[in-house]
Amino acid sequence: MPEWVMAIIKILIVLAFIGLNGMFLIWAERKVAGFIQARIGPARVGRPQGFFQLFADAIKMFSKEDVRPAAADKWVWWFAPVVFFTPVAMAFLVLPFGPNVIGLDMNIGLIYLAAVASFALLGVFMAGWGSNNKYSLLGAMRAGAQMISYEIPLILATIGVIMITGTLSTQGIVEYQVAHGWNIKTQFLAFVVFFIAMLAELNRTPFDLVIAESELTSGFFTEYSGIRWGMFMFAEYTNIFVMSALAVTLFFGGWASPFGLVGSVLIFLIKTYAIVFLIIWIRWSVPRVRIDQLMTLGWKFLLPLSLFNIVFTGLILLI
Amino acid sequence: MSEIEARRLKAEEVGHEKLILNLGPQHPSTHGVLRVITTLEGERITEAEPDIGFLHRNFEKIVEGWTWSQVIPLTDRNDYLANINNEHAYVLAVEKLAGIEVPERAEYIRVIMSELNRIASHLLTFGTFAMDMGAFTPFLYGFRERELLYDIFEKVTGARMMHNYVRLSGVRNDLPDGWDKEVLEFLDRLENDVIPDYYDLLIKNPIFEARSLGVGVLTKEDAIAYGAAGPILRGSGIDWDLRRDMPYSIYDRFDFEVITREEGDHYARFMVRMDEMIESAKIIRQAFEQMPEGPVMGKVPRVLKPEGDIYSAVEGPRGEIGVYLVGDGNFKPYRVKWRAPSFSNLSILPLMAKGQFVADIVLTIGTLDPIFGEVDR
Amino acid sequence: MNWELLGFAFLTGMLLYSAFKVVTTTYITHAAIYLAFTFVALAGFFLMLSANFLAAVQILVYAGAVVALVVFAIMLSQRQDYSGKPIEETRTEKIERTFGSQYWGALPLVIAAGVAAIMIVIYRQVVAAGYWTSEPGPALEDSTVAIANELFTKYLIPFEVVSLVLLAAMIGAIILTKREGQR
Amino acid sequence: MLGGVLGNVYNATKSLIKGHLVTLKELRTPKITVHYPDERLELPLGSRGMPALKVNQDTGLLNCTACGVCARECPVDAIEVEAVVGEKGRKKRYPAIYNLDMTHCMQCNLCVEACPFDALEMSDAFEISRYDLDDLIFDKEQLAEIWKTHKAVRITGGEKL
Repeated sequence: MPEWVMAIIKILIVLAFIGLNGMFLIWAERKVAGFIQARIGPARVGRPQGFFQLFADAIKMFSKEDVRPAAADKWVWWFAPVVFFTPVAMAFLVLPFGPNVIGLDMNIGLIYLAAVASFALLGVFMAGWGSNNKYSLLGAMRAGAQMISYEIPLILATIGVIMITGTLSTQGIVEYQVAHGWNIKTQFLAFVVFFIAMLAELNRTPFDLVIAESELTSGFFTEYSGIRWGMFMFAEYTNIFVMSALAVTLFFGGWASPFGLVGSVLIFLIKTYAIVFLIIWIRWSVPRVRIDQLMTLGWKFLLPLSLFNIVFTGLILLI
Repeated sequence: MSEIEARRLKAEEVGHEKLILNLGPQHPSTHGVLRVITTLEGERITEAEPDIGFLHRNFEKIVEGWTWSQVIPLTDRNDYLANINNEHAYVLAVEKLAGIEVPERAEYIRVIMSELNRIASHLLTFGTFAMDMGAFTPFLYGFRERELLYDIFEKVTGARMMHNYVRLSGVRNDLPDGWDKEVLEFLDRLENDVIPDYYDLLIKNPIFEARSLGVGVLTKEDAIAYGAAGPILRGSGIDWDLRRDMPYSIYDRFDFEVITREEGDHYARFMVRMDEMIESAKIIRQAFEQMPEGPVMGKVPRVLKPEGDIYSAVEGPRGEIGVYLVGDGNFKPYRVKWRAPSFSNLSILPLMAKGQFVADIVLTIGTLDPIFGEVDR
Repeated sequence: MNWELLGFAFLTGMLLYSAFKVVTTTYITHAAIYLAFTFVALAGFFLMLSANFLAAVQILVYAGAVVALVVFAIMLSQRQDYSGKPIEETRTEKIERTFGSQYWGALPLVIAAGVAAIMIVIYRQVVAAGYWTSEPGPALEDSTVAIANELFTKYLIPFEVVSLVLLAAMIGAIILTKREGQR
Repeated sequence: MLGGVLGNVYNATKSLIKGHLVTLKELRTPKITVHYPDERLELPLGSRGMPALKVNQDTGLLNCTACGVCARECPVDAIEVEAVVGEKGRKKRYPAIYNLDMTHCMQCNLCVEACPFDALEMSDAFEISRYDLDDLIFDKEQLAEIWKTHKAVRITGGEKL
C-alpha cells in the first residue's frame, strides 16, 4: 500500500476517534453530572442509560441551522471553529496509545504538543472577535489572558519530567517509565501544577471563565450554532482527552500496566478516561474563580512552584 | 437616540473607552427578567443601571376591581417563592381593617407554613447563588430539598407553588393526619444531613470563600438609607426583624434568634440565610408543640365592606412585605399598595456594583436575590 | 508527483498572500490573524528543512504567544468602537467601487501565485544547478540537543544578555503603559 | 509566612476533598427522578388540577343548579353559566351552558369554596394541554366526564382533608 493511502487511513481513524470520543465524552459528562446531581441524566434515547443520546445529539447538531450574525466578521467568524479544531486533531499525531500505536514518534513530541496547543488560542480569538458580540469579546480576552498565563506553568511542569527521562519524545518518556517506574513518584509537585494548569488550559471549572455561563452566556462561542458550535464542542472534549492522555503519558506510565502485565492500548485508554472522569468530577463540585484570582494563582503560585520543581529536580539529578 | 447610543457618546466625550454591556433581560443568570446596563472599563464596572418592569402586570390596579377575598390567589404571584408569606401579609391587613377574629390553630398553621416557605425560599437562594458562582451541583441539591418541601406543601394546600391557602379568618383546610411528623422528619434531615453537606460542598470551599468574603460590601448606613430589608439588612449588621420587633400573628410566643452578621459582604448575607433556615426550623418545632386543637376557620362576615386605611407588614424571606390598604366601605379594596422587599433591595445594586468585576455583579444580584414577580408587580 | 515541490508551492503561496494581506488589509485584527498564518507558513518551511524543533518553537512562540499579545494590544488600545466592518458594503462591492470590477479582488492572489511560480522556478533552477545541494544535515535526533548545547555553551553570554534586555524592555513597557495616576 | 501559606494550602485542599466526597457520595444515592409519562407520582389527596362538575350518583344528573355564584366568585372570569329553569320531570334549575375556560383558570379553588350546592370539586386532572386553544374551553359534559374519571375532592372551609 502506498504511503499516502496509509496516511489517509490514519487520518480517517483519528477523525473517527475524535468524533466518537467527543460524543462519548459529552454523553459521559451529562451522565456523570446527572448522577452527581441526584438526577439520572439522559435516559430516553437508548434505554436504560440513554447511550444513543450521543447520536441524537450529533444528528441534531448536523441538522441545525448554521446562523451567522449579520454584523459578524464573516471570514474570521467562519474560520474560527476550523482553527480551533485543527490543532486538537493534530495533537493525536504524537500521543502514544500503545507500544507501537503512535502516529509519529517525533523526537520533539512534547514541544510539538505545546506548539499545537498554543495555536488553539488563535481560534478562540477569531471566534470572539468575529462574532462581533461583547460577551464573546470579553470571553476571548479572558481566554487570551488565561491561556497565556497557564501555558507557562504547564510547560514548565513538564520540564521536570523531561529532565528525568532525558527525552522529548512521548514514546521515549513512556519507555523510561516502563523501565524505572511511574514519574508520579518523583514528580508529584509537577503533576499538581500540571493538573491545575491543564484545567485552566481546557477552560474547565473552576477555571471556566472563558465560557462562564452565568456571566458571559457562553463566552466566545455564544453566537455559534449547529455544526459550527458542534466543532467547538468536539474540539473542547477532544482537548480534554488529549490533555488527559498527556498527563497519563507524562506521569502515569502511559500504556505501561501497573501490575507487570503487558501494556496495551486498553490500559492507556482506561488511565486516560480515569483522568477524564476526575476532570468531570471536579467540574461538578466546585464554583468558578474570578479573573484576578485566576491570574494570582497562575503567576504567584503555580509559576514559582513549577520553577522550584525544576530547580529541585535539577539538584537531585546533580547529586 | 437610544439610551445606549447616548451613553456611548457620553463616554466618547470624556475620552475614555468604555464598553456598554447589556446584561439581560434574556441572560442566563439575571434572576428573572432583569436588565442591567453596565458600563465597563476592562472587566470593571463603572456604572450599572438596573432596568426593570419586564414582568409588570399591574397587580395593584387589577385588585381594585376584585373583591377582598379574590385578591388572595394573586398575592401568591408577587413573590412566587414566598407564597404563604405574601398571602399572610395581605390577609393580616384585611383582617386588621375589618376586625376579623382568627382561631388559635389557624394562627399556628399560618406560622408553620410561613416558616416552611421561608426555608424553601432560602434553599432556592442557596442554589441560585451557587450557580451564579458557576457551581451547578449545589443548585440542584438546593432544588431537590425544595421539591421535597413542596411535596409537603402539596399535601396540605393542594398545590406546589400557588397555594391560595390562607383565608380571611383562618386557613382553607386543616392539616392532614401525620403531616407534622413528615415536616419534623424533613427538618431533622435538613439540619443533620443536608446543611452539613452544603457546608462541605460549597460554603467551606476555598473558591467560594475567595469569591464571597469581602466582596460587595454594603455598609450599615447605606443599608438603612436605601431601605434594605430582610437578610440584606441583617447581613449588614442591623438587628431588625419584624417577627421580633413588631410581632404580628403569634410570633411573640416563640423563642428564636435574629441572625445578624457585621461584615455586610456576600458571605454575610449568604450565611444569614443559611442560619435563618435553622431558626425557622426552631420556630416550626415550637409551633407544633404549642399548637392547640380547634377550628381553623373563624367567622367571616357575609358582607365584607371595611372602611379606613391600614398598613401591615410581615417578615418575608426577602424582608418586609408591607401591605397598605384603603377601603371605602365597598366590597372591593379602594387602593392596595404593595411594599415589595425585592424592589428596595434591588435599588442598592448600582451602588454596590460600582467598581466590581463583571463576575461579581452577577453574585451581587444573587445575594440581593430579587424576585421579579415582586419587583415589577 | 513531487510532494515536496507541491508543499513548497503551497507554503510559498500562503506565506506571500498572508504577508501581503498583513500590510494591505484595512482591519488591524485581520492583519494580526494574517500574521499568524504567515508564521505558520514559515514554520512549514522550517519543517521542510528538517528543523523540527525550530518549526515547533516558531509556532509556539510566534503564532501562539506573539500574535496573541499583538491581538491583545490591539484590543486594549483600539480607539474605534467595537463594531467590526460596516455591514452596508460587502467586500465585493467595495472592490467594485474602487477598481471598477470585482475581479480585481483576485489581484493579491494572482500576485502571490505569480511570485510563488517564480520562486518555484528559481528553486528548481538552483537545485538543478546544484548550488544548494549540501549534504543533508546531521540526523534529526540531534537537532534539539545541538541547539541546546550551542545555546548553553558557546552562546551562553549573548543568550543571557538578550534575556536581560528583554526583561528590561518588558519592565519598561509596563512602566510606560501605566497611567499617571496608577504609578 | 511560609507556614501560613502552607496551612492555607492544607486547609483548602482538605475542604476541597471534603466537597468532592459529597459529590462522590451522591453518585451512589438513589435518584428521585421520575420518568414522567412512563411512571407517575401518586398525587396527594386534594391536589388541585382543574375543577370538575360533580354528578349525582343516584340520578346521574349534575348537582349544579346554575346559580352563578362560582362565575361571580372567579377572579379571572373563567366560568360562563346559563340556566334553564325546570323542564318537565326535573324540579331544579340546571345549567344549559356551563363553560370553563381553562386558558384563564388558575386553579385557585375559589369557585369550589363558593359553591353552595356541592356541585363543584377540584379534580387532580392536570394534563390538560391541547393543541388548540378552543379545546381548552370545557363544556359541562366534559367537566362531568373529568369528575367521573379523576379523583376529585371538595374543600370549602376549615375541614380536614
